[in-house]
Amino acid sequence: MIDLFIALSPLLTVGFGGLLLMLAEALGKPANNTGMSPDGAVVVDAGAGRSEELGLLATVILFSGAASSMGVWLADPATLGVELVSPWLQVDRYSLFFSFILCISGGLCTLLGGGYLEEHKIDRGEFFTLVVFSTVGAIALGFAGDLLTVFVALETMSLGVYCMIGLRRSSPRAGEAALKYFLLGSFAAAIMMFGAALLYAATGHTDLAGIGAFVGGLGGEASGETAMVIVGMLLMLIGMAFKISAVPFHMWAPDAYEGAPTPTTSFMAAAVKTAAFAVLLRILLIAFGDPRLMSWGAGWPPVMACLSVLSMTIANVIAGRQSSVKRMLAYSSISHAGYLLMGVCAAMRLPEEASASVMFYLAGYCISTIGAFGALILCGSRGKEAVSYADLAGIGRRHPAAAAAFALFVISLAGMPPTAGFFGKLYVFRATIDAELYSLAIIGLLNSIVGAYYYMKVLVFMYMREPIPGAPIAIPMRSSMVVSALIIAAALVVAIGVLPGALLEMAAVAAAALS
Amino acid sequence: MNALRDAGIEMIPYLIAFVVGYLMPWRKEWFERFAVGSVAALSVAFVLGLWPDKAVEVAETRPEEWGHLLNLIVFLPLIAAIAVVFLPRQSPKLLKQFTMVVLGVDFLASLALLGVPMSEGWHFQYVTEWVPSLGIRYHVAIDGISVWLVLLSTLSTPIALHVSFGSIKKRTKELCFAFLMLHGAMMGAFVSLDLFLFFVFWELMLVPMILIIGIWGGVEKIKASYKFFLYTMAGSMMMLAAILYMAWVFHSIEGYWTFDYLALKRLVLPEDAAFWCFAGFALAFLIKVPMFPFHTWLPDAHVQAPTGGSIILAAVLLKLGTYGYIRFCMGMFEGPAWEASATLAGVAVAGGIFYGALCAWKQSDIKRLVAYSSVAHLGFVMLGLFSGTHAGVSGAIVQMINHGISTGALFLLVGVIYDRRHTRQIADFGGLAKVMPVYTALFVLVTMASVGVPGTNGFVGEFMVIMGTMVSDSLGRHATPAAVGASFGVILAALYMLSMVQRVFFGPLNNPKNEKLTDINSRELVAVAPLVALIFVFGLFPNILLSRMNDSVGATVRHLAEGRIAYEAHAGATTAKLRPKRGGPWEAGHPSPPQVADVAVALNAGADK
Amino acid sequence: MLPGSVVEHYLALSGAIFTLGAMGFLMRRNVLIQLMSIELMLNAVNLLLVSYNRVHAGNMTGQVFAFFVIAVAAAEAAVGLAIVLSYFRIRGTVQSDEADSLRH
Amino acid sequence: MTPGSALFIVSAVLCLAGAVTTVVSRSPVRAAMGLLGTILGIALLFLKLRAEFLSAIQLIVYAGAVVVLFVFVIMLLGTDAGSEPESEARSKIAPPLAGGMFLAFATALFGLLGGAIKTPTAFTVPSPDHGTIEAVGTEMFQNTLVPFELTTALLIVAVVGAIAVGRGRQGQKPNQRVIKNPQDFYVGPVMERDNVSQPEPKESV
Repeated sequence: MIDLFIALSPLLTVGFGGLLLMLAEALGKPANNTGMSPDGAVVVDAGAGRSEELGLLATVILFSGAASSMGVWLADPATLGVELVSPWLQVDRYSLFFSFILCISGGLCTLLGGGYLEEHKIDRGEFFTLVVFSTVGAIALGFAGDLLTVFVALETMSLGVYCMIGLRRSSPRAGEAALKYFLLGSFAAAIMMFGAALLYAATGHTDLAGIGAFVGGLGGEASGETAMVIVGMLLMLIGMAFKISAVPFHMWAPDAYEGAPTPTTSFMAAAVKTAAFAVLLRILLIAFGDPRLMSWGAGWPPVMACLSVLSMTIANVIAGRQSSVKRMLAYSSISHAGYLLMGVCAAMRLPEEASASVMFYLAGYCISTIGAFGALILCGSRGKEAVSYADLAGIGRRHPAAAAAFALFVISLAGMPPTAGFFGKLYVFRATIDAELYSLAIIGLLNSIVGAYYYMKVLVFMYMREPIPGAPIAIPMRSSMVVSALIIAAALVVAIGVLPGALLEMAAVAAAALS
Repeated sequence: MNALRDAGIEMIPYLIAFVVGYLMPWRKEWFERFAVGSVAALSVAFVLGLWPDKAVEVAETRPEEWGHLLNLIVFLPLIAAIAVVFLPRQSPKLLKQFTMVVLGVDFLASLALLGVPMSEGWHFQYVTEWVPSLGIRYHVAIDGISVWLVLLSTLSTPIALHVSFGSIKKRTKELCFAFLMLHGAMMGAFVSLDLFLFFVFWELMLVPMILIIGIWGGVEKIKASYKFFLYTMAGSMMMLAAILYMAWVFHSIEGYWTFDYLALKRLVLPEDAAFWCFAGFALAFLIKVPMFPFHTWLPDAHVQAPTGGSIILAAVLLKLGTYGYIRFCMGMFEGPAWEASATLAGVAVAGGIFYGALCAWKQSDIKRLVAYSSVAHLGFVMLGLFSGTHAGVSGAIVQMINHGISTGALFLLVGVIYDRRHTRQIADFGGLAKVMPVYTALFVLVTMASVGVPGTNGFVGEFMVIMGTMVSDSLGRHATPAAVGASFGVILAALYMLSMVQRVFFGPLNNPKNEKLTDINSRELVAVAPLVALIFVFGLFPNILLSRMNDSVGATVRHLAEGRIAYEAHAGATTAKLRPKRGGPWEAGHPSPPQVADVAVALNAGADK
Repeated sequence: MLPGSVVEHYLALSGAIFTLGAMGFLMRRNVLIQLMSIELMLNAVNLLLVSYNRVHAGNMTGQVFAFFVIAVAAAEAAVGLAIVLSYFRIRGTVQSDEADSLRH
Repeated sequence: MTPGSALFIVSAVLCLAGAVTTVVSRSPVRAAMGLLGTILGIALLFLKLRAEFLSAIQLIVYAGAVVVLFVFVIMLLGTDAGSEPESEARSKIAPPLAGGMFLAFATALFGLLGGAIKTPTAFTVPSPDHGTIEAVGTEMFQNTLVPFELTTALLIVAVVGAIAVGRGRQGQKPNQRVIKNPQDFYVGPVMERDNVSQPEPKESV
């Protein structure tokens, strides 16, 4: 039994840490920061004005979650009596890899939040509780081996994110973003649940392995069960496509990303997407891993290929035309979903190599995108966020360190050496080519040229343009927490970019645990 | 006691990193310095801990060559670039001195490469594992071809930077960073024998170069840097696809991953695949050269770039395209390269030599004129390569070096008058010989070299290219027309260069603004002197170049012919095959299959136990 | 076949409710009604789960699943209404197509 | 017609009528009542499907909590919130288009399903305790304990989040500063060109 607790320690650490955080928030000094609500009542926010210490505590909690994931990884989860929680939670190296990435991403986001919330006067402790519990949901999503757990975990993660967006209650944009994201997110969840219900109806199973076994046992001829499985799968995929914001189910993403407080945006772009890909790969390979469903004929690969091509192309084209950097990064994250889906497609022929490539890509992408948003945070201050390209003009001289960090992360997102993004892209493209999906790979490569254009635009504005004299510009903020998040992220991006061997091998081992 | 001593020895890298970090003149407080030092030590620990420990034995080590020399040449600038980030931007003098010292050391180190005769086979080879699970190795070596390009770069970069320090006063820190990074990346690209490593360095050059164009460039700098970036990116993406495809084919035949040039060179692909892979590589290199339809980025980039950037661009960066064509296109796709050479030679003559020359003639901007003359000169280089003969290829390489020297010098000299007059229009000048006699003399000299007057270096290369083209097998019946066309190109070059010189330096001094111009100063003279000296050295004693490259060129031409025969014997096949190992010095360092084919499988097997 | 005697009738009914809910979500612009449409869709899911639990009657998976769906739906409704409330306070409307300030 | 069939027909009509009401009615209150109808119909069907416990839960949680919450919010916003005619919608084409597309999509899917199902599936005879509180409770606390425990996290998030978002407006306005001279914030040596207005580089902020 104690083994089991050790095996589940990433989840438990973060979960109980979250409770601890709530206690710290409630029992700490009363807020020194009161505001008046419209009807004159004094509104006291729990944990207000203490975002630095709470943020630090949340970061410690999440990083210890990452550490315990590593610990369980090294201890070999298979020996830890995990069959007790199977199939609800599959504690294997696949899920531990994801819980590691998710905890690191969450920890970086809370670090960003610690600096951001105070600077922009929304320093409220709930943010950190929400991040921590959303991360619990995300980790559980990575662990989930049963549709039931998938839903509970997915909703835990999503509800937290909806609220994190709406946290800035005075801002109409944040309210709108929260509303849009909430509506479309719940709609997607409902569609996915209907798909899951159909799968249950056809197979009588909710655990992924059981569904997979049932599908494998289906006869060749068209039967009611086959049709129900296919329709259920389609509805599930549509729901997942919403969560990973693949075109044409991406409408919510740019608005939600732009309206949300930037630390939330980075959490959405990194952790939510990573967790969604974790569960997507597991569902596709375990439940729909039957060769008949992994074919171009009737299975999921053509759907994924369409989503991938659409996501890359449309998002890249639109991203190039944005005037807001935050929105550009939102579209860029959609296009990255496209590259990742390309790797998912390749899993039809090479499950292990392709899923390893997707996992590696996700690790690099998470860190780079959080770093990019973090650098964007650092470029603004005191209610004036740096959002547009014009705000970045001359940052290379106003705040060289922020500009250098931003440049590094943007280069990583563009997939150029010596960064993590480069190896991620290389690995995904290699998997695609190995799976003989040449045209998909060529489309991807052409897209990365288009992508390079708008990433370079950031460099151009930071280093080559000057702000218009007299125009209101965003003053770079000072925050040791944001800076430390950037230092960690930059170190990781460069380390993975120069010596990717260790992480590559981890991804390969984790992917092997999936099948 | 012994254990203590060993531990002490192991601590040395960390201690050095800590001390260097601590001494960085960045912050004043001791604890900030301490933190920087600790971070430096930690990063060393990180690198040492993550580096795969399975070093590969090089097949044949030459006792007289120091294996780490190339590593030093490549990584000294790169590490220095990182160090520049931590130097204070408030003291430009320190930055300049630091950078110049690093580049000087790099140049001296590269001179040591001349210390050994460039006999058959790879020299100064160094191989180690980099990313074992993807089969990526760190494999560097030089031969008689790349040694000259390395030397050309180590010479050009300090000159370009010296010139830049004269004219650029703002943002010195970024300038030093960009130049060091660019230099290291170029060095790396010239010496890599692992396709992946080559690609990494190839991409690494991009960002510093666009920074150089975009930050310190002219009015249209941003457009020019976009253009440069997107063109290069487009080419390199296609090259990446081809590299990945070839690695995969090799894996499916041999069962292990490698990106090694020597291994992938052995692949004989079926016709379609070979053509598309060749096209992917050729596109990347021809854009970089640049050859006719893809040359449109070059005039913009040259005109907008600061003088130092133009020198680097002309002298070294373009050479990466031609070098890549020799090494990778001709080295790995002998069949398609042979088949395409007649067509491409036609393009090189008509689109490069003729069209470039005619465009140059029409220009009113001196720098633009020189840029188009580059297109014409590189047409010669490409023609020599397409000829596939010993004389043609040697001539092309000689011409590469010469173009680097003489066009670099031309850009430098154009920069000199631009700094004084802030215009480059030919019409704004006239009769400069009267006020700037030394400058005029130098300019005329360099023009002579560029035109290819006998006795200067330009003559040797062009002559050999034309000779080689004349007898070329690969061009077949197109050989003679191509050679004749190229000869006309030489005449055209004389026409446009000399008419420019005539209009700028001779005739009446009728623009009053030009009357006060000062002659070339000592800083500029120091920069241009080595180039002018080299013009004569290589013009009078071309054997310095030819003797060292002889064996390598011979091997290139020989392998090209052999590979074509293997390719034609394989015609009609639908699957790829692997040519047997040739053996001998040119395959020293060929990767061997790892103990267990797939690392993931190996690790899994370990996990199951 | 009498109505309700085979499970396909339930499938059809549940599909109809689901489709109605989804169309309501897509066609209406009142956020409250969109939320209610989502609740309809979730109810369709529940019906499907519970009815097919009578086909796969060996265990109670379907019913337990439906129980969790109800729990999730309740939590979602609470959060959703909080967001709607907050949005209404700022904008004074619950029309979702007026939420367009982000595009400009 | 057996009593069971009659019950199915009645509940099905109730469900569909409720759903249609929800979807088409202008007034949110009426829509909420429609939702209530659907919920009641489904609770009846649950009874017929031998899911007594779920039927009760459906009534308690959905009818008793969710719908009441809706009505409560509608009252809080004012009964006419959102009930004004929707004619001022920004785009008249997009909603019907989306709805029509979904209808076509759903028709295709369910048509596919209906076409593929050749023989109807009859219900199996369940064990006597199918759907009782004991059976569901046993299942839930023995087999599905893990998701059940996960639900705690869900509920915590929902509570914290709903409070965080739904509470009153925040008081402060962001303090914004307009900077006239960007050169104030430059680090490092300021070049002649920048120096026109400002002789000395200053610390930023």
